[in-house]
Amino acid sequence: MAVKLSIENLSKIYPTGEGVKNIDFHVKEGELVTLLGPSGCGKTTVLRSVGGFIDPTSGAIKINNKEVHHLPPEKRPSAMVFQSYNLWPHMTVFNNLAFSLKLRKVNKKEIEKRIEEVLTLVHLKGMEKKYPSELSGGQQQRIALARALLLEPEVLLLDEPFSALDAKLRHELREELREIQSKQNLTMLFVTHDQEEALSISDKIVVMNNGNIEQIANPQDVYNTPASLFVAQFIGRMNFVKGKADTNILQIGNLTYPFTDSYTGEVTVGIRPEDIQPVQSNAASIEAKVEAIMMLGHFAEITLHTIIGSLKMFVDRKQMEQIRLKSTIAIQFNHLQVFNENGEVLNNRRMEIYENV
Amino acid sequence: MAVKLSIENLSKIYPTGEGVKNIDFHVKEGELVTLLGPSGCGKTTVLRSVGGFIDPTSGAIKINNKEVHHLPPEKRPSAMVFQSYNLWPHMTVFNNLAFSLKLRKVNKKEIEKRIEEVLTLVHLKGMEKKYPSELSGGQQQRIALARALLLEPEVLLLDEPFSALDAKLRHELREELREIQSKQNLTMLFVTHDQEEALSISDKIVVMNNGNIEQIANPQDVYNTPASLFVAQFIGRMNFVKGKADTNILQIGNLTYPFTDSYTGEVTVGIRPEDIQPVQSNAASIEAKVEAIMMLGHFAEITLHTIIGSLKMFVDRKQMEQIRLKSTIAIQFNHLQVFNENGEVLNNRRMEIYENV
Amino acid sequence: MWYFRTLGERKIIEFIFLCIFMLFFFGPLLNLLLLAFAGEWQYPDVLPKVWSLEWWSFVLQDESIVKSMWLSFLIATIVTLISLIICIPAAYAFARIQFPLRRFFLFSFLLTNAFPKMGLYVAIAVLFYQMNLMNTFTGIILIHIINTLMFMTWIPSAAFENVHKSQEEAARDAGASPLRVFWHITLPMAKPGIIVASIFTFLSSLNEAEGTFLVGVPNYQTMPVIMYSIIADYPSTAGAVFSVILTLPTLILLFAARRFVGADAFASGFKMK
Amino acid sequence: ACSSGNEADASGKTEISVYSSGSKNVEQFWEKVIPMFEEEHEKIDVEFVFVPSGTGGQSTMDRILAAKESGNDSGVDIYEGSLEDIIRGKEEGDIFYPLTTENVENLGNVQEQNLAGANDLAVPYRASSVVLAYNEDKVKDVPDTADELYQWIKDNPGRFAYNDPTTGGSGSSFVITTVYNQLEDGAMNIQDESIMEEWNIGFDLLNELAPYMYQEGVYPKKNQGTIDLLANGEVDMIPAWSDMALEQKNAGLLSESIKLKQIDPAFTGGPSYLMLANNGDEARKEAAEELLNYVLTLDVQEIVMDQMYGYPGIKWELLSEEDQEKFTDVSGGYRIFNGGELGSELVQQWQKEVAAQ
Amino acid sequence: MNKKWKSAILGLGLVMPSFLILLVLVMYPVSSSIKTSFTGENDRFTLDHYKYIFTEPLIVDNIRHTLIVTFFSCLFVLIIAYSIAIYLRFSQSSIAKWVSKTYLIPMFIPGVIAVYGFINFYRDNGWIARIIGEESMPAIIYDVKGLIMINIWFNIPFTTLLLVSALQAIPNSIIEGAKDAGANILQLFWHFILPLSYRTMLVALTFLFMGIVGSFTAPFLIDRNAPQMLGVSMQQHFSVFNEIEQSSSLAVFMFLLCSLVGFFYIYSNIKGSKKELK
Ligand SMILES: Nc1ncnc2c1ncn2[C@@H]1O[C@H](COP(=O)(O)OP(=O)(O)OP(=O)(O)O)[C@@H](O)[C@H]1O
Ligand SMILES: Nc1ncnc2c1ncn2[C@@H]1O[C@H](COP(=O)(O)OP(=O)(O)OP(=O)(O)O)[C@@H](O)[C@H]1O
Ligand SMILES: [Mg+2]
Ligand SMILES: [Mg+2]
Repeated sequence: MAVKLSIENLSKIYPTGEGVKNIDFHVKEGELVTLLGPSGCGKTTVLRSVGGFIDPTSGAIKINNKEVHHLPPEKRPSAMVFQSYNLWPHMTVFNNLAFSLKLRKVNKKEIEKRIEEVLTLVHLKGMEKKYPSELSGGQQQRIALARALLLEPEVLLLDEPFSALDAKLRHELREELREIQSKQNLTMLFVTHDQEEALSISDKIVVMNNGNIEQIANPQDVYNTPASLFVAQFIGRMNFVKGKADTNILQIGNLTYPFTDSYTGEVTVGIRPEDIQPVQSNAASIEAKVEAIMMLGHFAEITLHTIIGSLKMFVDRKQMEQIRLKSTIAIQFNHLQVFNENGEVLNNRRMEIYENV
Repeated sequence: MAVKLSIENLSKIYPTGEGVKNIDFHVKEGELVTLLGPSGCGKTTVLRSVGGFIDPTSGAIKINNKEVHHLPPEKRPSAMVFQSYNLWPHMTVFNNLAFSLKLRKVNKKEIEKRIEEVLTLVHLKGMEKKYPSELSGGQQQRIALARALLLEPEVLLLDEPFSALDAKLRHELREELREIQSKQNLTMLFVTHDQEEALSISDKIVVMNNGNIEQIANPQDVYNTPASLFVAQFIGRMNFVKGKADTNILQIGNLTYPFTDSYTGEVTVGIRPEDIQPVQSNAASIEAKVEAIMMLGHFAEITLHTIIGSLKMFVDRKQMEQIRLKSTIAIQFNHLQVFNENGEVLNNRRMEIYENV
Repeated sequence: MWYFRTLGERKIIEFIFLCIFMLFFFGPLLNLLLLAFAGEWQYPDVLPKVWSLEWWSFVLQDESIVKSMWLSFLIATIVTLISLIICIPAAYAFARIQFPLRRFFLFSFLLTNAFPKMGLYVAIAVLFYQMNLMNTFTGIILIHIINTLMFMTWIPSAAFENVHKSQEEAARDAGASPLRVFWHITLPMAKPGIIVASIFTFLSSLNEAEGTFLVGVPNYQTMPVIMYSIIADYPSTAGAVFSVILTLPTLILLFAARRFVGADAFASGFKMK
Repeated sequence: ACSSGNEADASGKTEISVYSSGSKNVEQFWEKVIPMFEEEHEKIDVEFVFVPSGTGGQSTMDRILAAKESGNDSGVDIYEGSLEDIIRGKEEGDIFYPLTTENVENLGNVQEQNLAGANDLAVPYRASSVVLAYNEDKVKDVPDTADELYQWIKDNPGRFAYNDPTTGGSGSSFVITTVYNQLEDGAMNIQDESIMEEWNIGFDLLNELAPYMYQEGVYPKKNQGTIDLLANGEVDMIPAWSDMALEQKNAGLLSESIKLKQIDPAFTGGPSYLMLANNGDEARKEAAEELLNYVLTLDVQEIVMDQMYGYPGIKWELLSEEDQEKFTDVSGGYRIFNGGELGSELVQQWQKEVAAQ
Repeated sequence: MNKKWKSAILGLGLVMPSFLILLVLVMYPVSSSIKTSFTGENDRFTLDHYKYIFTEPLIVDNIRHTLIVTFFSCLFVLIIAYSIAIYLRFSQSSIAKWVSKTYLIPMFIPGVIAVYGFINFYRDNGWIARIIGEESMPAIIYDVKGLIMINIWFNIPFTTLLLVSALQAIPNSIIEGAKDAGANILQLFWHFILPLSYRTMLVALTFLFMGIVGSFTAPFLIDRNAPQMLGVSMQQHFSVFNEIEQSSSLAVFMFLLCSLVGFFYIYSNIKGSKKELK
């Protein structure tokens, strides 16, 4: 697939000194790339630079291999969907959609046809005459998406488009977006601070922190082999315990594990809640007291008290029924991820420790 | 445990004809009861009636067995935490907290001591001098909670207190609330439309729909044995397929299951995504094509296309790695829940069908 | 029981307050209305003894009065249009553009209210003599515009500010140039605020008397100017007829524009950033 | 562009303009006289400009003065003004043409006493005076002299009112006569400021009378203000302009029971003057002189009497018996206050000593 | 940098037309008025006119009178407007709807007419007196009472309008939270409503003050002859006594008073208090 959008060494420094530095990634045709990171990390800054609403301090933005960063927004082959206040409240849905077509002097018949098509696509046929204020939040975002689609953009930019909606609607629209994207083979750059959203819809995730890129990878890799402590913390739930590394041995409390890195010293060990497993007590297991059980639908989160600290464990419904509050159980760890004091990942892959048990 | 709050046959009909009818439940001392239901079902109406901000049309509200529904809010032994705009923006955190104490003429020393205590409880010591606008959303809600706690209410009322916060913060505060509640042995009535939230923090859930109570039960029972199609739909994810019941036989597509109800006719069968399992093809399994894989962290949602319709299946990370997009797999159902055409549950318990496979 | 009793009491108190409110605010106006139709109403009669339309026909037959009504409306329309043209760009600049001394310019409009009107008019009259603007149409328009500058800049400015940036950006994205965005998006969305300001401008021009008196007399006699001399020269009945005639258009305009004259559009104009 | 000079146009007509101010009756007067004049003088077109009474009366004078200063044509040919205007015009710019029997023949018919103040710069074409207006039904012992009047005021507290002398002539006439009644006969013609020292006797009297005035010392604004009080029965006696009172009586605005009377020594009164502004245009000057001459004809003078209820400008003996009869009530004559600037000094002192009492 | 310059020039360019009008028609006359007030005989600089207005008992009285009338008018207007605004904000009754529909009307009545109607209504044997009997009628017209009343009449709508919108911006949960905490009505007003709307109140007060201090028509027709409001006194000095310099210095003095109040307004506006709602 051809590269549609490439962002090369982009920097934008605000007068306050904040901003983004040396951002470098690309989006291929038909790909959905997500910018993920905590609030203030610079996601919007990157996205708006692509859209043309911010002048970057340095670097280049290319769409279809052509530089666009000197063009005003109206001349760029990109379209943007905002978090909110997307629609023009003084125009009906039809006119909201027709605006850009009219500017491009598309004829009336054609406009009507295209609008009907796109409304079908977003499941909102028959809403042409309504005003934005008469639509629900979810419907408004769908129309905003439709409006952006009508621009036939080379790259579709979305800045936390669903974050103002409630959980149920967010899930729904997320799926719909994915569907439309694959139907139309759209190229998208999507901004979110919600890791679940990013994991669920992206082809590729760009994890940002503090104006820098921390990792670029597909969702599974970001989840399974986070490139840094920050990524591990930010994406998915993870228990962190202190450990010690010494000549190929990893020590956590009184447990020892083989370790393929030559690093020596204090380490932080990350354990995902689903990688903790209740087992029959054995040499590789530790004792844990069940402090709390939080039912979360099809699985439950169990809070455990152990000698290496408080841990969260995910169990499914069947297992949950066997765990009693305040009882003591034995657990073992299926995966460990080890980080040094600077938050860098050791081994650059997670330790699979099934085999060693 | 003694009953702290009891709501007896409460009705509130607005001039528009909407409202709540015959609401009847109680909250025991130290219990956290959640009112759960879709938007507009009347949760807030019930809660505000307890707080004294709404005059109910009929019925009684008793706290500690004393009728309170003729008292103005300031005279009721309850305290309320709102969804947002909780804090008084013109007062510092200290003054926000001190206000009610000052009204009760607590002396200065004592005020300072109590505020320090409560701030420690909500992990915000040292924020006394800040103004609400200088706090993050999560911090604001913590202060709001602290303020309510200082009132030493018999019943603490919370109206979707976390819904304006983002997912991560919501999880965090949820746990904190639970912690504080058990520490202080608080009695709480909590309103939410987020089923996950309700499942995770409640001792008891009151599921409401359309101004009526649909089910009152603990979270596990609500999830496992929903009292109606509505509850099943609203809580947790569930696949619904058409089926036919006939003399102790349940027919779904070309699959048949034994059925302990004498009901005959069309039924709706609910299957939770986690109750669908990929298996080796066998007599009780059906074929399914993998349409989409959505990674959601420690588990994945698989969209399947089968002859009985489109189904969602949850699998854990290990299983996910073995499932390929567009491949065809065999699945079986571990649990079924059967509802008649009126949405009433048949058998009044879910069909366990492990055994039959 | 207790509840209903207090409800009743509160209703009664509310009703009494409403009566006082109505009496205070509309008693004098109602009195004028009665006077306008009174034929004979001598002290101490509580209501007119004889009703009559005598003064109405007197007033409506007087050509100069009818002419003054036209003049007033013409002036008000022109003043509104001109101040729209002059002030809207400034309002937009205040709302959207960062430029040096922005605050100074913004607050300088307060000056039109801070200096006593009479004193200002007198000083302006001296200026107008020098510029040969005395007793000219231009002079009147200018003196009316002074009164509207503040409303016309502040209220639309707040309205522009309330247009969300992303709505403008979405239009840029759709391919519209900045000027188009302003015309098709920003301006229509700020319309309610602009309409409120226009109504106020129109009405204040329609009701302006003192300044018009100073620079427009003798050739340009607007309704309120005539009203002054009517009050000076005629008995209350005639004055009342004039009052009714003069108030009517204002009230009609008010009710026609009711929809727009929301408290918010107006009030937000006075909270500056 | 400055105001259009009233050039003779192609048809050979000369256009002149008359600027007048005052009450409605003055306007009506001119609207009647001008067409009559134009009929007789086909070569002359008269533009009539009326300035209603109020704060704007000053403006025409200012305009002529300003035009003179800048060397422009003021556009004003004939200006109807007061004694003060004549003096001001003379002092500040010599803006009026001298008028004698040579250029205005009929000046010979004018009452001598009126000519005194004109300084050969104006035509005193009509006059009016302040008289006592009272309600016949209430006032039985009508005062004949000033002293009786003062006594009556004291005997009938709250039943007399004169208007604020800064706002209208009838009030200032009362003040002036009251002050000057205490001085020797010729004092009204003294323009020397030294006489101000002798005013105090008069002001003492005014102050003595103040508590017996309407509302213990309220002086309504404007001439009409006191007439309204009289009409409404709030007082029984006032000083009023003869023409105003007569006109309103005639229109039925003042009831039949209101009577007028001149006392002895009389209130002040005076002529209204027409001035000829110097615009340096000979043709217009001549045309204007023509009009001034016309105003003093018997025809016009009758209109003055019948419609304006004013005193004629020409000698009484030139009038018909019948006309002389009409004015017997009030023709006790009047005095002319010739103090110039002292007039405004007097009202200023009134403001300080009487109003502020 | 280039962009900054561009926006500066564009901004100034857009503001210029209206600002030029302001400059020529307001600032220039104001400054010439100020100059006049310092000009003595032979165009010499002098402070005499100010000495005059601060020593002449008449004017000093007038100043005191003006300040008193302004103070009480503002006070009453604020109290009444606050009550109405609170009522409109918190009551859902049909009476409240009526009030909210009508309270703006006085703002649209031309001043002369209102005064005229007022005089006819309250005069010694006006309508009220006819209804309640002349004996029980207090003196209202030609009295300070009447002046304050008409000031209230004129200014309530605008003030209420501003306050209503300020109160509407206070979320219900703030009020309810306070009630929950045990605050009674008075405490509610004092600790919540007032602090949360005082900035708007300041705005209203600024315009109230400016309007009342410089008013002319109402005090001219309704107030007693002395002491006078400064607006009337200024007009009198100008057109009756022909003392242009004195009237200019009066105007400048009133301007300074208004500037003082206007300064507080601008200051509080710029300060952008921390306590503002987010
Ligand atoms: N116009 C601006 N002027 C100065 N600093 C800015 C400006 N816009 C953003 N910043 C700063 O730049 C940084 C990045 O901002 P940006 O809006 O890109 O973050 P974000 O990742 O989109 O955050 P969020 O998730 O909250 O939207 C932040 O620290 C922000 O404070
Ligand atoms: N003041 C009111 N007047 C008229 N109808 C009202 C009023 N308040 C609520 N309702 C109606 O009563 C019903 C219940 O409202 P309520 O606010 O209790 O719902 P809710 O369950 O809290 O919803 P949400 O989750 O959206 O907060 C709704 O249909 C609503 O429209
Ligand atoms: Mg952002
Ligand atoms: Mg609710």
